[in-house]
Amino acid sequence: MRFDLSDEQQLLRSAAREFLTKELPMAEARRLADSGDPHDRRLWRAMAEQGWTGLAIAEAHGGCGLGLVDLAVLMEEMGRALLGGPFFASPVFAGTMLEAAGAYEEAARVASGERVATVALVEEGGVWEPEKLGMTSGLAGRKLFVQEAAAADLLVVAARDAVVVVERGAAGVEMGEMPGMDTTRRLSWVKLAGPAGKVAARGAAAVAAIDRAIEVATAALCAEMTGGMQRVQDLAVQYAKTRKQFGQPIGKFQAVQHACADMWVMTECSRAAALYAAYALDRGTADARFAVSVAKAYASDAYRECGNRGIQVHGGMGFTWDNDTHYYYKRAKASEAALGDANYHRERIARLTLDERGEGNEPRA
Amino acid sequence: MRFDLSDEQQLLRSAAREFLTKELPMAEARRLADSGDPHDRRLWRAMAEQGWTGLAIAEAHGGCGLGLVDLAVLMEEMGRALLGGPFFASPVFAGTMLEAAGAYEEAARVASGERVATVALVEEGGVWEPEKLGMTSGLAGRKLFVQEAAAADLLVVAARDAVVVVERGAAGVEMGEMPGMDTTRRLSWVKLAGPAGKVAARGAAAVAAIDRAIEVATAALCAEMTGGMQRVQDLAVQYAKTRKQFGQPIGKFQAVQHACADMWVMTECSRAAALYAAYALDRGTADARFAVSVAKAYASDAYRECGNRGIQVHGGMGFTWDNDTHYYYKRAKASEAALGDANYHRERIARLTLDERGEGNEPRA
Amino acid sequence: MDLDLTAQEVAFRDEAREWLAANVPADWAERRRRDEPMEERFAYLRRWQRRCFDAGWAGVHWPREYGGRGATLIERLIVIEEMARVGAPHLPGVIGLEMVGPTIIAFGTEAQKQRYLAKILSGEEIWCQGFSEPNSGSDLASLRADARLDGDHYVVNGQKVWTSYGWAADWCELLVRTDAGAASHKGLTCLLVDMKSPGVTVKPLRQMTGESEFAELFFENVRVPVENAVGQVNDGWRVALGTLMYERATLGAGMQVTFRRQYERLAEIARQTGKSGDAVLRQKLAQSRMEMEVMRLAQMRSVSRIVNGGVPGPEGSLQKILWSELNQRLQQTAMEVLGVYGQLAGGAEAVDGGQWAYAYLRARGNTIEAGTSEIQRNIIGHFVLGLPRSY
Amino acid sequence: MDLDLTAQEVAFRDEAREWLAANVPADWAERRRRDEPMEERFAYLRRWQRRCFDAGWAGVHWPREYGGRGATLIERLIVIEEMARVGAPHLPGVIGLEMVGPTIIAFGTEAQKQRYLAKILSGEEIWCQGFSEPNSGSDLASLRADARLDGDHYVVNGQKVWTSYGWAADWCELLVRTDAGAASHKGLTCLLVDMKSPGVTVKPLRQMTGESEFAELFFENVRVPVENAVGQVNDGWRVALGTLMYERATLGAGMQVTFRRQYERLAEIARQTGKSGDAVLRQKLAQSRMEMEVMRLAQMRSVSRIVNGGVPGPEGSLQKILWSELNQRLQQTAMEVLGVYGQLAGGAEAVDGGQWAYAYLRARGNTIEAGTSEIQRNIIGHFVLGLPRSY
Repeated sequence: MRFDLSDEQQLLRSAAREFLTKELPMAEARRLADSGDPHDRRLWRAMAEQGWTGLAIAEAHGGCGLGLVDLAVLMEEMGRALLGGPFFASPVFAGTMLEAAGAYEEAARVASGERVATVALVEEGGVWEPEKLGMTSGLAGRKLFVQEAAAADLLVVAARDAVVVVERGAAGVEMGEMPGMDTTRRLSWVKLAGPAGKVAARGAAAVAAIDRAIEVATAALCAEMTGGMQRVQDLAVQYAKTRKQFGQPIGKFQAVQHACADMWVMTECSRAAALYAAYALDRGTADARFAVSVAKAYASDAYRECGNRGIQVHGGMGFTWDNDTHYYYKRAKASEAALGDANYHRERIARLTLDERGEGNEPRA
Repeated sequence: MRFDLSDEQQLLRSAAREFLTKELPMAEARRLADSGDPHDRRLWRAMAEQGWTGLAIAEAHGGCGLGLVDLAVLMEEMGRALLGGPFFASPVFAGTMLEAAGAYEEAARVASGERVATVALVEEGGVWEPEKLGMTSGLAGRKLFVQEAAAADLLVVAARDAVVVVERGAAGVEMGEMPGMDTTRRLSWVKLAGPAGKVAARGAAAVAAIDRAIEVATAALCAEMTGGMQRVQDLAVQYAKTRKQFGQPIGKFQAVQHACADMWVMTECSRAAALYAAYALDRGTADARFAVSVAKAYASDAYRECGNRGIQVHGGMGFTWDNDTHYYYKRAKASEAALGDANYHRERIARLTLDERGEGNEPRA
Repeated sequence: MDLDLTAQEVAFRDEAREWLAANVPADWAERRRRDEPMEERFAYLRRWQRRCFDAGWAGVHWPREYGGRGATLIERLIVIEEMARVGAPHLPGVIGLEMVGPTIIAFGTEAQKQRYLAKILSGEEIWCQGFSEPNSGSDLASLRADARLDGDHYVVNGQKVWTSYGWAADWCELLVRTDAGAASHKGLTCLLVDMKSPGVTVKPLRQMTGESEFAELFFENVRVPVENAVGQVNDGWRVALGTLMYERATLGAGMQVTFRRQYERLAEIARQTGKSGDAVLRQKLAQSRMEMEVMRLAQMRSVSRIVNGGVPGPEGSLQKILWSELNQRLQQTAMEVLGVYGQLAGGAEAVDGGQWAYAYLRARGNTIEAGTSEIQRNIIGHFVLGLPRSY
Repeated sequence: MDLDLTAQEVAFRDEAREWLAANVPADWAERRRRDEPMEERFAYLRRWQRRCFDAGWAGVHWPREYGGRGATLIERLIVIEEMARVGAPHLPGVIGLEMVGPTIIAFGTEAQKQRYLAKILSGEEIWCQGFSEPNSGSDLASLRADARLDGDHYVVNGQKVWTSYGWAADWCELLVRTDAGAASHKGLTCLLVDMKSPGVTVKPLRQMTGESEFAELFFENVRVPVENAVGQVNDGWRVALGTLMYERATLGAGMQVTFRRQYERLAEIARQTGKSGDAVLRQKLAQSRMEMEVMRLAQMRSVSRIVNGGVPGPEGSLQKILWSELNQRLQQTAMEVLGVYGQLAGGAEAVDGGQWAYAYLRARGNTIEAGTSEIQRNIIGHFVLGLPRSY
């Protein structure tokens, strides 16, 4: 039994850490977040050259064919470095949906980084569960909270009865900004008036593809959130060691020190849960949905709470724009709301473990 | 504006504190709790002589005719001293119900302390809300969680359509123990097979009487709970000042000190809420039900949390039988569950403030 | 226990209510949501203070001889609450009205009273306070800005941070070290400093919300006349502490009304979106509503205690803890009610123009500003409960 | 990452499962709910340990040369989990099996190994540990029980508290001060003390649950042969610390399975009473279920780290925090599910014989025993995060 990274995964982590430290130092991540356009094309190409954009897409479909645990390792490093732009939207979410829907050609072009895609999923009122979607393959209506639509070449539209690929520039596609607090990933509304598109999957196959992509994206998001928590923790601990008040480093005061310890506990737990969610999806274990909900319910609360404590440990400094923590704090909120918040996933856990003798119910020893 | 005790109420408080310190020192309260019979007849007579058993019952009905704020003052002291037995069940709960139902003769005998009464309210499954009761004036079935039935002369039965007074010894009345963790007030089941009884009120009048008694008893219970919190806090603070570890009084460590500060905050808030609930019921303000739910929702969580922190501050000592805290902790649990827990009262607050423009909704300035 | 207002207080409240109904600018509700240059906003607010002042509603608690109405604490709270009830614009001279003015009244010379008080009331001169320093946040006694006597002037050097309205202020109540040899909280003096003095530099301090409510102040050889010391020289700690006590006692005053307004709006949104039928959100909303009520009651109790003979005590820490932590939970609950929409900072889809996202972020500062939650618990532990100092 | 058991581990698990299915006494489930004299209960449990021992299921992780199976950490956890899964009786010699035995194996002399180990395994001799003292709870290094050398014996005086199984033990691993002049955690020695020695008094320590799991031990001029020191003289801190590390690493092991069993039962009750339809309780139940899963995963990660080369580190504090705080929340949730019935300690109306009321009260000790939550956070802060010591 090995609940830990393989040697290759450890190499991947080191490489990612090294690359991101060099290519996306904090000052640069801040600059991108403040610039109004977090999608850095140069950085994108460099990541594509590393094979990252195709990491978890099968070799047969133009990717590297690594697993979801590898993807989680990478996402954690990206979350730590505050990488914004379309990485999550394109190879992770849209790429998975394209591949699952059998749109291999498009998946390959996303995997190579040549094209940027995004998923149009959420509808009016925040509806996003596949079975509740209103839009049909006719593609009439609005999709909301579409990530990095401005940077995307392709829209992968999740409809009630189909997965449809639409060129961003197609006639009948209109879009506009939805300014959110997290400026590392822009949000847009997309208005569709029956644009031409390629139906990648229909009916049950479409629902399955959307569902698969949601589960994978959720697990990847949890890994990314864990990386953010780690960074928030590191910043706070570092500050607690150096900032002095009343003649002591503030980290010597238990109120501060225990807040740091809480952050550590939450980060460790979130990491274990996110890694397991990725592993379970990868292996297709019976408890995979349960594992994803555990990871997202946990991370949704934990990332926000790490932010709360991280800012509090910094005192007034933590409330300034100059401090890095707020970028993570804002992303924590965006991530919390995306793909189901903690309340949503707790209810899903209840459905799996309380009502039926469900998949999360069998001891695995 | 005076959100504080009147001079008379302050005198009542001092007198109660003095009386209880002398007549019910902690060792005696513990002895009674451990004895299997917490109803001390000598103490009961002494309290009756003070006029306490008739405190809030109208002079015309044999009581002292003081208000509910006075009752709250007294209950807080009783909660602090860990007074058990039928005081809450008899003059507070049953007395109010008898008076509200127009059974003045019985109310007077309860007010004088001559007779001990208790309310039979709760039914199978924990049902207790007047509109959900199953028992009718025919008095067939079981009532559960009846407080100090063993000490009572009279059972005041809250039925769906009536308030009926039954002699404990009447034919068709059977009862048995329901051993609870709080041994300062015994619980019983009472099985009724149509015993003879006096119907004090019927129909809407009965429902109103039951309702009034529940509101008054709940407010009084919150005051009693506040007294318990105060005592738990006092014990913990005292211990934190004297117990040394690592060469320091443990209260110097922020983890311990802040736990004590939390207890203080909770006790202050609970006191304000309990006093106001009593005041609002006394004055019949439009927000009285809201005030009662605020007090009970707050106190239900706060008493338990004070207990949690109080025990934790004491470390291993707090987990021993020898330490006084556990008696309060157990009563906190019994009080939390009685007359609606925090979840119940929060839902009632939601009904009053969220759904309708209800009574809790109008600013009072 | 008697919570009714007296006939006189009712009359006073009705008067305030009537005046506010007739005078609160109709465009404020709309305008406050709009992005406008902060100077423009400030000029607008100044006009509002002037209008309040002309009608006698600025500094009602000040003694009549200094231009106030000599209002009781209750009356003062009535004004604060009535203003909050109708969502009136806030008074931009609040620091002067609530803190500096009362300090000058209590500690100032006759000449200082003549010079400063009237202009504080009218809003003609805006004040700020220079207390916190980069290395003296929670540990105020360790501050290092110093004033060296040079003839009939002090020469001030140092830096202050977290100065509310620092970017707008004409004057500053500045806490500086005048006796370097004295123990940490001795040897401090409060100076009244003209912000137009040479050597004063003001830098806006950008918060995580993107705004700059606060400023950093830099003092480089700033000359301040000796007669501008308020209170005794080297007695500045006592002068400043009185001010902070005042701050903690009144800061929460209008809040419960503001929270109530937010709650009502949130309840409305919840009803409109169907979220009010969600049992889980109902619990969280009710919890916040309960906390607001408890805060209101605890505050009435504190006020009652002060009215019945007493100055604000360390119990002010109770209010501080209640409003700051309540607001953080409330804003988180608002986010859960709004769901994915909560994060929107603007745009057509944002609820209420994005003010919920702003309120969520802004609330994060509540447990830090005006004394962190940790400091408040230290105060309660030490000064209320008598535990040993933990810091 | 690979969480599958190896073929060998699967075989081991199946063997354990099979044996347990055939051997777990059928009357235990019923019997554990019954009030019976603790001596009687204990004799029953001793028979159970003997049966396990005879079949090779006691101390599986001990080296073969000392009567164990030389099981790996994984195999050991498999046994713990399988036992918890079927709700097997616990082994009354757990202190000896999990802590004292491994300590003797690591630090003991050959003669000590010969004398003690076999009887620990079989349950013939029950052990306890005398570490905590009335004035040394969290601050273990300050302990005062002392041992004075007198010829070839130590003469021991002092008092110990919170000794699990103290009332049943034949032997005690006792931590005493042998060098009064040395710094706090130096000058301590671990002695193996026969509880039948003259001068040893045992007093049961009654907990708030009403039971006496623990005991106080009094030592008055108790003579202990010098050869009963385990490890080096004055090196007792290191010996004891190794034991405590072990405690923290294994204490949570069977717990997640036990919690799961409790959760399943609670879910069943919730379904039967209709409470499973209450959205608010669903959230709380799901939260507990999630915490159990997170604990299981965090534990697998720790175990994995130990297996892949390492001894249990301060990360054991993570497990301690998780299981203790999880259990307190779980038991509170159970109370909310049971409603007014939760408080019942017995009687016909009590759910599951009142064990939920017991579990609620018992959980309260979890954040205190085996190192308080505060101490665990100190350990994490200092040893994991490198913050200065806060105590």
